[in-house]
Amino acid sequence: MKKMLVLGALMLGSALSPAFAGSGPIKIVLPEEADLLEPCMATRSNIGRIIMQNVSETLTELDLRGDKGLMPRLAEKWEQNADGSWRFHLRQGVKFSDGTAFDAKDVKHSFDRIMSDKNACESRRYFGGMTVTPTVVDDHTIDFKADPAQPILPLLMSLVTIVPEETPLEFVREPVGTGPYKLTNWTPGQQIVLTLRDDYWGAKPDVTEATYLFRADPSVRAAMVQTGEADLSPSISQLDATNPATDFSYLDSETVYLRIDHNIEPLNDVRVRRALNLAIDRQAFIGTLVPEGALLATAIVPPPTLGWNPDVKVFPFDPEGAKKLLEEAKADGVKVETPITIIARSANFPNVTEIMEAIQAQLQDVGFKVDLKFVEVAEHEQYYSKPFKEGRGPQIVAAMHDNSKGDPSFSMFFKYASDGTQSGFADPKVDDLIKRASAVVGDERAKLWSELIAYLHNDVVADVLLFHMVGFSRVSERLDFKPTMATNSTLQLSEIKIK
Amino acid sequence: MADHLLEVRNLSVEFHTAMGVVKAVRNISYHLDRGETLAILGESGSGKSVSSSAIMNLIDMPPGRISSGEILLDGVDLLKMPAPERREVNGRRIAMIFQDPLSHLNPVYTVGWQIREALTTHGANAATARAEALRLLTRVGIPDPERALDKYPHEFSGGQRQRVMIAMALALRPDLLIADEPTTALDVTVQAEVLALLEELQQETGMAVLIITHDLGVVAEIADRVVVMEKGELVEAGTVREVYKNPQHPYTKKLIAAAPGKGEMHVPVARSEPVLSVRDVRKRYGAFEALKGVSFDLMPGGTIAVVGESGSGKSTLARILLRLDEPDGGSALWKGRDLFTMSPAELYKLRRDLQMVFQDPTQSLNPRMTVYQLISEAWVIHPDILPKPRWRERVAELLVQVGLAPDHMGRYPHQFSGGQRQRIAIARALALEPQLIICDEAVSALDVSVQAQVIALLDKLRREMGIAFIFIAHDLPVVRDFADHVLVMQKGNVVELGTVREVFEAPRQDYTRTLLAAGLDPDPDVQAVHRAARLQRVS
Amino acid sequence: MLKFVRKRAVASLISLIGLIVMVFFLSRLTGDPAALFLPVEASAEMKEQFRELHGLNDPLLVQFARYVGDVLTGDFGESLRKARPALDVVLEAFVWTLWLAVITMALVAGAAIVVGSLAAFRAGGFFDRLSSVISLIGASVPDFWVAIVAIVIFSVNLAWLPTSGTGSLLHWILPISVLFIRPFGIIVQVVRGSMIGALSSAYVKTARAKGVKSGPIIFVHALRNAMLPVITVIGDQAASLLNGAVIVETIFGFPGVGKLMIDSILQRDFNVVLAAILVTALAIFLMNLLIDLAYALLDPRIRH
Amino acid sequence: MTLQSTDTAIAEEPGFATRMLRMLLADKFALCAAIFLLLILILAIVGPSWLGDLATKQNLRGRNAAPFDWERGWVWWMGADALGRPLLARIIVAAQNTLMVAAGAVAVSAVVGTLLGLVAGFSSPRVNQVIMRLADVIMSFPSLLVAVIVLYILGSSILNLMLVLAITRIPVYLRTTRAEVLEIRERMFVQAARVMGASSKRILFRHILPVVLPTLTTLATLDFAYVMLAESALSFLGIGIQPPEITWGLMISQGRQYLTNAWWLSFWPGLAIILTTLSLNLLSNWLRIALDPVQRWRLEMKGRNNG
Repeated sequence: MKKMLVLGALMLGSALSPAFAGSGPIKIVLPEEADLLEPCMATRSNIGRIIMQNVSETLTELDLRGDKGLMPRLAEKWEQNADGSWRFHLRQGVKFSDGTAFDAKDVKHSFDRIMSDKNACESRRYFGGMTVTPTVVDDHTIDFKADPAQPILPLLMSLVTIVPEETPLEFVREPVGTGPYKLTNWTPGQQIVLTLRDDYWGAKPDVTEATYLFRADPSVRAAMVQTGEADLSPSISQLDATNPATDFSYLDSETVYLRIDHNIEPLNDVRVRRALNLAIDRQAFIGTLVPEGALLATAIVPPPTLGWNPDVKVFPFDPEGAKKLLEEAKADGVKVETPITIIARSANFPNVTEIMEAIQAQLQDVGFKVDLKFVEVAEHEQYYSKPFKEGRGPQIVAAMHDNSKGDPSFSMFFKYASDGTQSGFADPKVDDLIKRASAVVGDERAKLWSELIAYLHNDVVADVLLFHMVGFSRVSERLDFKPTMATNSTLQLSEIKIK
Repeated sequence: MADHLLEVRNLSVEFHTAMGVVKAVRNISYHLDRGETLAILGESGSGKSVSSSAIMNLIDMPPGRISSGEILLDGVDLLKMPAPERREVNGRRIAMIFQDPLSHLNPVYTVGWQIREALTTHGANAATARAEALRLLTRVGIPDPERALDKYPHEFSGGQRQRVMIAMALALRPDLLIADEPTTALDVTVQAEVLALLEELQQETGMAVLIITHDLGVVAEIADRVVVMEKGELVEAGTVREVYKNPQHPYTKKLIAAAPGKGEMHVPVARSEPVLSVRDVRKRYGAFEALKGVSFDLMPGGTIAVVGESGSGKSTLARILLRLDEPDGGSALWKGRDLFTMSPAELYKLRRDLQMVFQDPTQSLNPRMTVYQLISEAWVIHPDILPKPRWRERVAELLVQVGLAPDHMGRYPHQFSGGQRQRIAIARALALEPQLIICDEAVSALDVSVQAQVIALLDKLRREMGIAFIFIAHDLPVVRDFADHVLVMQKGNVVELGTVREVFEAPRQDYTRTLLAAGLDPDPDVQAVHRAARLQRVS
Repeated sequence: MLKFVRKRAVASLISLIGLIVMVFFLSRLTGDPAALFLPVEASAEMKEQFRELHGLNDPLLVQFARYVGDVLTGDFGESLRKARPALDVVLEAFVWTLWLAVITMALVAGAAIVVGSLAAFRAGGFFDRLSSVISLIGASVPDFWVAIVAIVIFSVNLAWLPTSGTGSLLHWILPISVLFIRPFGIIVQVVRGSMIGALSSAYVKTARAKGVKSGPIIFVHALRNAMLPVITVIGDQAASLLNGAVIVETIFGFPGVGKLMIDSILQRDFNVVLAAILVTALAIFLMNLLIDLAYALLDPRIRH
Repeated sequence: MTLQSTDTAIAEEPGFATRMLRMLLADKFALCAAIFLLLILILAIVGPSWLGDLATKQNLRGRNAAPFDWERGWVWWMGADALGRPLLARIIVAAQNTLMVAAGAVAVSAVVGTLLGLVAGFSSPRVNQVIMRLADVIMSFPSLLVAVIVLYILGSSILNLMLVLAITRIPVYLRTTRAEVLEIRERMFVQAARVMGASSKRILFRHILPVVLPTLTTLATLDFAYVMLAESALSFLGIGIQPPEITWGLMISQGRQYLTNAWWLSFWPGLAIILTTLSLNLLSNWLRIALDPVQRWRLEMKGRNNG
């Protein structure tokens, strides 16, 4: 009854008063509460989804909706100086939500703050292995000099949120930014409200106010949009995504793979690693345990990423071939009988237990001895990242990696370089390719990344790449919004239109 | 027809149990007039309380069922009355007081509240109820009645509680008061006072009293007429004097014969080396002095009775002699060794010599053990007494010795009657072949006829086995037939100590005399003399 | 009375200290918060610096001494995750839990006493059997299952109630109903047992002999006497609610202390865990004190 | 002097087992419960080796197959789970772990708690204080939190899970036992045993424990349900039993997300828990009477009448 009334009111509202159509408040329900709203932590998805580009803006912005590549945001344009440093020309007339004006000193402070040891800003991680020095040229111009030179520095700047220079180095709880919204209410545990600013420099979005709610249970989130308690839930369960009018799947930037520890027999043998790949019937998962729309992965980064290689083909499902490879290896004295442990993280992604159980079964079918072990996040991290435990047995770590940044450099070093924290092997050619690719731009960069992807997949057989996952969102019919790969980490309110 | 205030006609009540239908009361009839006191005399299981429960509508149905009969109150059959009307009769026209007033008063409400409730339930308003409650408490002789109204039942003594119950019952001046064993748990002196109060009030209000009792003395003291019940049947009726002097039914005869205090008194055993010599035993519980220096000697094979009212310290004495409680001073030489300074190992050996029989066999026998287990436990604890293969044989012997059958050893305590249970408890004590048995009110909870049997058994054991006894009791007549010495205690002091003849025939102390006078004699003529004497002393 | 309270306070203080020691060291054995706060790609230096920043590199005993010192001055430390005082975080959440527990227990106690008493009054009757079976089933159904089914039925299909969250009184109905089930089943059984004893007691017989009606006999005479064991169980159940109804809070998005505690230990936010334990333990201590007072209030025999 | 009419004594006392069996036959509800529990117990023992393969054999094409399809084999009658594994077979196989965790936790907590309670109730005030404070600490430690912390430290295995659940339940038995001991040790038959010279140990185990036992049995059966549900709640939070091990609790928790479109996934294991607890309750009610010599006749009479 009540539902009908609400529906009726909605229809009346849209039919009779077109003046209201097009703007208004919305409610968004998210799975995990933001425990902080600290701008320099905005690269963490539960925080970024709320404040990134809504409250705190960056100098540049990567377009994941279209194919415009890197776009200007607070920087109007940028160029590389002769000495390899980058010069950013800043937008003028921009005001922070506290009323102060935005200038180059704010950019420098924002960067210094991220690099400070007085806090634990997580965006600092993108600047590991380099020294970056910002120099204020004038109020609206700033230079960034990186050593070694960084061809993708403008891309990195899409991860640096700008705060006023008065911001203390310690974490703040009231983010101040230049974005179209400001934080107007934060009741921990219940809701966060962002309200549209009148003095925003850019185009005025439809959404006048966004209330964020948090529910851990996916079916509750889906139910909330259905009952009108919320307008948008960026992530619901595949099982609940049954209404084509409101439920959309989208390729999120998550890639599921099995990281192999090459250091321990029998996983040090390439035939064994190839057998692992051939034994798994990836296609059988799609539409069953993994939602329709997910892609079979051939690289750790999803297709829109620079250098993604269309020529690399997914390993076929070939149990016979796998068995043969195992026999060969066994004939050469490789101890293929050694039990291999697959370590997976509970609740890492939907159906993780079922998927892992299925993979275990498939590997066992071709003759592997496989144990499956589920651990919680902190313990998983100990298996996933270096230093690895001494005296361990052969291990495979099931993990999910997220790269929506458009460039493989955010993944390749960590996952494959000899020094990479999650790398299971050391290969000089891989190291060399990563180093070379990181130092160049443009087509050259793309070519080198492609080469690396093919080499890892076909020759090293570095790991078992599984799926680029899709997420499901439920969007109220009064909204016009299609989630994208970016939705995982950024949810720009300005992209949401109200019908 | 309607001459009688109450007339019970052909009443039969049965209870449905899993063992089948039990006929609690079979076809009984009696009547009662205004101003009259009728006693229903019977032992446990005789059904003496069932008819009164039927009158008060207190029988749970099911499992109970009134299968026939009528209960006429002023000619109107209560059993045919509609429920609300029937409830109005309770409290207003018929009131009831019970044995054990502590559990029959609601522990969580003040006595004032409970008396007022009796009034307000039947329509009185709050203010008059309060005034009336105060008047009633004053009338039944509660000291400081104003403050007593706001006290809780546990703050009164046993006798006062029964007075409160009486006040509550008489609140609406009922035509009939049913008193179910109203004085059973009370000390003799208090019992006399409560019965006197009942009589006074009866004279004041002209009500009829139906008193249910197992005690011939109470009947002799208060009743005009008596009906005797046995196993659900009314076996004899008549005036008190008729029934006592000229009982017709064998059961009545047996009952009257069993009344204690008429046998030969014992001649004390010759003085010799005492087996137990108690000197100046003291015990305090906080500020309360339970024992203020008790001394006595016990000869081998002798029996000393410790007599006193509640709070006199007699049970404390027993517990201390058995080291269930530690004394604060004094000594108790057992064959020359002080019990109080014994080490645990010595104490363990002592346990064989010193045994105890408790008041309530229902509680002192572990309900989850068979008779065999209960008795043979003695030998589990003291394995050197008897080798295991002989246990069964010996248990059988002991059972025969205490008057039970050997094939009872597989049963559990609840399958026996109260007297049989006490025999089991005695057999258990005998299993250790003790030289002294302390009986703490060992026969008080038993029916008169059973009491006599158990005492006879104890007497036999003493004669045959030379066991010495310390026999604790609140009841003087019981002691008279069994003990050779009597020790009278009051508030932790020894008031009088002498041979049984000395104490009963020439008491030296006032307190002893009071005790003796307060005791009720089953002979209505003797009791009338006692009563006259008592009244004289009071005035 | 005061002496009694003081004695209880000392005993509770000892327990509380034991609790802190246990939680402090045990929780620290569960792993390094740096690994969880920072992304997997974070460098070793970053993690090192994070630990340094939060004093996690000191020996455990030093950390413990510092913590105890701070707590004695009323400082419960900062939440690692939320960058605000742990005590504030906990108190905020605790208020919700407190209300949830108080309202639920009040309803449960009221309903269970009435149902249990009536079941006892006609023990073995139809109502008695029905209430037994229902309470037993109630006590053996997983609460998350009930919660989700309730949302599907009452919020989605019938649209009578909001699915989750806070805001209006309507929001409380589902969480309370789900929390209601299990303690209700348990307390009904206790009330029933206790009332059967009380109704067969001698003073009830007296009341019947006085002509008191069934209503007052059950609810005035017997009930007050039967309440002592019932109150003990109510206390136990309330304590477990005060410790947080993790599942219900999680599903209904209720910002209570149970979910906070579990989330905090998942994130190794030790200060919040400790503060939460302290606050709830203190609350449970106070509640036990209230229960003892209730004993004394109900039963004059206990008053001294 | 005459003995009661019960003298027509049972010439020969039947053995303990026969007597229990007779009493069981006298109570229809308890009989059904016992049969059901026996069945579960047998399934728990033979289940994994008998149906283990069938229960883990995946069939992604037969995911969430609906129940009551009589055409298929009996293991499919309850439908299939998200990996197309027959639910009935999985429930049977899961019985082992479920019962192991629940029975183990209940047994450990009951034994430890009862022993501590006996000691606390019967020894010096100081020992009593120490034990009671310990119980307080455990009581005020939220049980799910204890579980999470301990499982994080020790890792999530069946044994650890059992231990954790046991720890959190110890105070329940401890406090109950202690309270009862304090009351029972004042009873006359305990005094009587002391007068006979019985040692404290004998009094505790021979006289006090048997009286406390019925209460503890009832408590333990109720706890059985509690432990199964707690285990399920831990699975819900993702820290309970980890696949490929299965328990009923885990099955409910895994089936939860399919509630709206495949109710049977969580319904059947839930039903298994409910039926098991109901049976345990019925059986414990019966056992309480059967073990109490004072009450036993109710059953024996009924049995005789029936027979």
